[in-house]
Amino acid sequence: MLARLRAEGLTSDQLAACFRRMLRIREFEEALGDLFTRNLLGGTSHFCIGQEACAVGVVGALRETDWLVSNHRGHGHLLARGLDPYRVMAELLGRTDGYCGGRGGSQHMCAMDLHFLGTNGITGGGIPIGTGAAWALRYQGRDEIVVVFFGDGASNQGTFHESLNMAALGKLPVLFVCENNGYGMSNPAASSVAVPHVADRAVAYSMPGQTVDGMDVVAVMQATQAMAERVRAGEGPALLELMTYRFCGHSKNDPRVYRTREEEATWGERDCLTVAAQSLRDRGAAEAEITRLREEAHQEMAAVVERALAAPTGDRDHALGGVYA
Amino acid sequence: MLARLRAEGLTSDQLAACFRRMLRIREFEEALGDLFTRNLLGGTSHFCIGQEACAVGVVGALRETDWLVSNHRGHGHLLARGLDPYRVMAELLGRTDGYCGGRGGSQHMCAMDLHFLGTNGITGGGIPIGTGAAWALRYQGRDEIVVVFFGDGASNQGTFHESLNMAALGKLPVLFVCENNGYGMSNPAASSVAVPHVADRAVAYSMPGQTVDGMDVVAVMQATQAMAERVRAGEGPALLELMTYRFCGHSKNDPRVYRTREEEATWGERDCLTVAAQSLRDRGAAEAEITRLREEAHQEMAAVVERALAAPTGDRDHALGGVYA
Amino acid sequence: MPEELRQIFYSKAVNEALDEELARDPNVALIGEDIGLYGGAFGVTRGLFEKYGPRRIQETPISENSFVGMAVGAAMLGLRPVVEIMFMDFIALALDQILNSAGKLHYMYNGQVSIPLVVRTPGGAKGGYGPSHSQMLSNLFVGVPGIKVVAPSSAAQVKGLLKSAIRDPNPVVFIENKRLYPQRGPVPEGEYVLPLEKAVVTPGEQVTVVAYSAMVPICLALREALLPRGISLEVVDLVSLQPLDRETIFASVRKTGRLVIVEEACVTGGVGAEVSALVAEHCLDALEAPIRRVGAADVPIASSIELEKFILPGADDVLRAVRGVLEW
Amino acid sequence: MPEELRQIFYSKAVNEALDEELARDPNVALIGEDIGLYGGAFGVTRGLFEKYGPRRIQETPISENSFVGMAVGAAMLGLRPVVEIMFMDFIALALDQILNSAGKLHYMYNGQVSIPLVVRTPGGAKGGYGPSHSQMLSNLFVGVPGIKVVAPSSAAQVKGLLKSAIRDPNPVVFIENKRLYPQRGPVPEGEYVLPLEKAVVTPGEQVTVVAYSAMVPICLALREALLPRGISLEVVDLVSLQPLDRETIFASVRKTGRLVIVEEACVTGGVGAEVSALVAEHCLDALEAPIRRVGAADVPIASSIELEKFILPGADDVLRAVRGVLEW
Ligand SMILES: Cc1ncc(C[n+]2csc(CCOP(=O)(O)OP(=O)(O)O)c2C)c(N)n1
Ligand SMILES: Cc1ncc(C[n+]2csc(CCOP(=O)(O)OP(=O)(O)O)c2C)c(N)n1
Ligand SMILES: [Mg+2]
Ligand SMILES: [Mg+2]
Repeated sequence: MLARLRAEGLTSDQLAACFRRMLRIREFEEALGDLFTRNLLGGTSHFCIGQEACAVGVVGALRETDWLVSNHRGHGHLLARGLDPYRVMAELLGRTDGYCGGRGGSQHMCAMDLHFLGTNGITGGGIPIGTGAAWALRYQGRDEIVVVFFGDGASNQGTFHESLNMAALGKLPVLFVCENNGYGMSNPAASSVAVPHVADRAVAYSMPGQTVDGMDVVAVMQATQAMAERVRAGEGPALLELMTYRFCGHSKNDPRVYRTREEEATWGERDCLTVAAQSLRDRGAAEAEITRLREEAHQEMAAVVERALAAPTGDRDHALGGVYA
Repeated sequence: MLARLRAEGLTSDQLAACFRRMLRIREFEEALGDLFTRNLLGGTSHFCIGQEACAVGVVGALRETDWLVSNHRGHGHLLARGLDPYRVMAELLGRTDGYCGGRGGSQHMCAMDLHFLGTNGITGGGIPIGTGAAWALRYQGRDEIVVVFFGDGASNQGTFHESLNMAALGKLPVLFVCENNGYGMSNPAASSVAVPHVADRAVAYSMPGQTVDGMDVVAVMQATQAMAERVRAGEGPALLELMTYRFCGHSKNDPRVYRTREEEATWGERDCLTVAAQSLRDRGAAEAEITRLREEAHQEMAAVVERALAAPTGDRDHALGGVYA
Repeated sequence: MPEELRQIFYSKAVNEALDEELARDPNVALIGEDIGLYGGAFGVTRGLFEKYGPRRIQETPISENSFVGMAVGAAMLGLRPVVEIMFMDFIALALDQILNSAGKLHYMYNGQVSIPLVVRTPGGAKGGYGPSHSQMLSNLFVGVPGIKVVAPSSAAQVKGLLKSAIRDPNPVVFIENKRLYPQRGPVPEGEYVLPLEKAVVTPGEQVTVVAYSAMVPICLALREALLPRGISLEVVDLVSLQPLDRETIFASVRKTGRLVIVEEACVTGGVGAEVSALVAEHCLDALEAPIRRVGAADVPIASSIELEKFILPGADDVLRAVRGVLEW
Repeated sequence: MPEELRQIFYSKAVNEALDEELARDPNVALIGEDIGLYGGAFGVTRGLFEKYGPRRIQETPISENSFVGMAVGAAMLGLRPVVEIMFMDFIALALDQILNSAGKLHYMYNGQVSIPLVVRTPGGAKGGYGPSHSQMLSNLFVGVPGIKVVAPSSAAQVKGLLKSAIRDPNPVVFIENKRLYPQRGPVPEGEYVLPLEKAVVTPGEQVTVVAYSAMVPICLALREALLPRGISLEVVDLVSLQPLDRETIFASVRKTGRLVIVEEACVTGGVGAEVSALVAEHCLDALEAPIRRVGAADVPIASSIELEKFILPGADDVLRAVRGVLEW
């Protein structure tokens, strides 16, 4: 895991580690896209291509014991937390080696040993769950915090309001992280969120709100760390909004009629991987080193896919058992 | 009905009319309390004793064709809109003469001919309904507006957030009126609303929010009229918060352990009826005139109760029919 | 109906019904998530936004309970809102407004209002969508007074029934099906409506098979497959889950004496339980074998397609149940 | 049990169970609206706030869906939250978290977590509370996999069962009853628990009467009343609505051959439908008469007490059904 960010900024090694983790996520998603195209993956999946800096920056600024709650677009969060890409991939492919034995899949994946409380298929559904986890931590007198990831679209759900209000009243140790990628499915944030920024909603709960460039992993880490410290110190919850963009469609088969290719291209220039690579170069990394990292990530994922495709799926007992504890 | 409030303030006649309407509500509630004590009224009821200026001030500032949506504490809203006290009482007593033939009762009463869209037993449940009515009005190109009444407690429901957001996005002609009586049942607003004022939440929806003295019927009328004009002009929804107090318990049998008798006494000095009576005196009304108004209201209600108690209840067909249109 | 009917997708039939009703009645308005330019998660509303614009096709933020509540309020003022809930699983978020408002207002306001509201939503599994995107939650609405529940099984049905649902003065939960969307079927050109409360019988002799939604084509195919073997199933497509077309069900059971009920919802507490209970009350003497129910196993629907197959009911399960009641 | 048991209110029995479990297990925490100083809308939690303080007795704003969701999240981290939903009608607002989270997490996370959560809520009518405050919505949870549903009918039961529900590692919807709260019954002093999934039989010969919650005392009284007339009812108090104690139900029906099912929920789509369907599948041969169901009429529950009486099931309705199956 990444070392915690120190106030003065990231070391080159730390930045390289972030870059590697972001590459892993990108390669994972692209491998998935490939599996979809080859008709080897059923159901649906929401890729986070473009949003990797959010996942890596936020999770990198936390302690390993802090808890994560994710949403439907959770592969980045899972891998940022250090879940084994093979077991994540196996889960998506419905194999017993998957973190949930293939029962959960992309939108319902959990890794309790890594303090990952689950992705969530119900938009806004994870927000109260994370708030409740924070309630439990405070109840138990623990010094961990919870981070809840959700999107701009989810900030319109009643659960957002109810949960932020209750978290604020209870001064619960939870950091709400909104990845504002400009759209909820096809709905532009400007048409679904009645304020310029989701973070503007924080005042309605007397909590600090901040909007940060989600394409810059360093900015994300720094903002997260500052807020996480505040939250951990018992000063109550906070709302962090990361401005980002998904370069892919909402889910598979999305022709993206609701936005222009120009808009995509403009954001594309600020691809978090490009930004991070440039930062590395600025710190003197050789181009060859950057290329090597990219290739390593690519090869890692090729092996992951191969292994996961060969893994077995569950039997009837696995399908029908285990409903009650 | 009350004439519309002119910018320069209320005439003495208008003020007297407000006072009369507030007296009618107070007498109605006290008559109800009496019926409960005498075991003549089943179920539960939420009195608005202390909050009459909110109902009368808001409704008095509207056009008769504007639409009202109310909550569980709706008798004041019903009577302020000019519903026949006899038929309201009959409804509470479960008689066929009631506005809903006894099917609805206190929390589910509607008078479509008077553009009263219903009280509501689900806290926060009326907020989207009123918002939808406003959607329909805008859709149909009508110049009426909708006023939705709800309490401080209801402002914590997800529907508050979802509806205000959608109303703002659509610039819908709806005025949200929060009667902040300091408590949601036993829960102090300070422990359930994470901002000092419910109106502070308006910024989260880019709409104007204003907090007004809900014990002063003139202040309520003036604020309502200003906001209603804005809403009617198509500038989008607004949130008006009226600071008030219920002098009674939440519902019957509430020993009010959650607040002090001193607090009640302090608020009692600002009873909206006392405030209004004083205004009348300030404008030269004779004490005898004020006493006469009080007595008239009392007598009116005695007659209403007597008549309603004598009215018939529905038969089996009335109970079991009419589920589908 | 003419001999050669055009074949269109179930999803297209829904689209045509919406289109025609939007054209016919200016008070019909669609409301929901991503139903505009995007055309809905399953493409069902494609083209309507371009044709009718944002006033008639109202996009919403992700706020299910409140936009259903809004539709209720709008219906009180004379609109005929057609709400889309993107996946039936999400309807749980809006249950309050459906149960405590939509279904009650006409009655509790003593007839002062009616709520001509349609809540369209695709139930059922599409394959690998997982526990929160695959449920057939028909059971939630059976036993909610004041609500009609309809679950069409074919393109022709879905078009005629949706038009009727929109014209009906009552709230209708209109259950479409993700697996049916890409199935083609013959659909007449031009205007037609179908009665909301009428089950559809494909006649047979030995066993009554009651089914709805995506299970109907499976049962009809099984009927075809068994005919050469001398077993003839009478398939009763419920169409309406509330109210149930009791007379049609009873007539069929009285004729065959054997009943299998098939649904995609969990076996326990489903529509099948209600059908079975009605038969056990009203046609007990006609039964020559125990009533068998076929449905999803009482477990969440796993994401893995391989696991999903063990959970959802299929032709094999129906066949086994049919054998069961025949061999009794 | 000793001869002379103290008689306490059903509501007090709930209170004692909560008190004892709070004292026993530091991870038990109550969460809900007005459960603190106020003691809950029906006084059930009275005194607990004074004893255990705000950490253990967590008051919430009016935010049903989210505080149920919070309880789920807290359960994942080892708390044993006991949520109060003030009236069962409001549980519709929280259905999403119960259906899509609580009931699914243990399974879909492949056993990594369990959700030891209790959602306590009073169902049923108290007299004149009206359409949004009187419903018995037991039907919503039957057929939701992963959830247990319990509906105790007496003070002794409610205490022992609530303690078991709190200790159970699964989410339990615990249906109390507003009409039962002020009823007294004998309750043993001191610690005891009762099995969650066991129906309770009061033996008889001619007719099996299956009931739950507030309908049980009514059926037991009817049993007493009919004994002198030579009619003996076997009353099966379901106790658990999910899972159903099939063996007990079946054994009783096989013994009597006649079944009447009584519930306060709407007849259509209720627990009774499931009971009936199970019997029609597994004990058809034992039935000597059609199965009769008694429940609320399929209408919203009117506010007027006089109208309410026509809608809710009462002893007369049970008697009529019993006569019906006997005279068959
Ligand atoms: C309750 C619910 N409503 C709708 C959906 C369908 N849906 C899935 S993701 C999504 C958009 C979410 O937008 P946002 O929160 O901004 O996250 P993003 O997809 O942009 O990451 C929608 C509408 C859902 N899964 N759950
Ligand atoms: C969904 C729902 N939750 C809880 C209740 C119970 N309840 C009725 S009124 C009330 C308090 C409402 O507070 P507020 O909105 O401030 O209105 P007030 O009673 O103060 O006028 C509560 C908790 C309810 N009726 N509906
Ligand atoms: Mg987004
Ligand atoms: Mg209040």
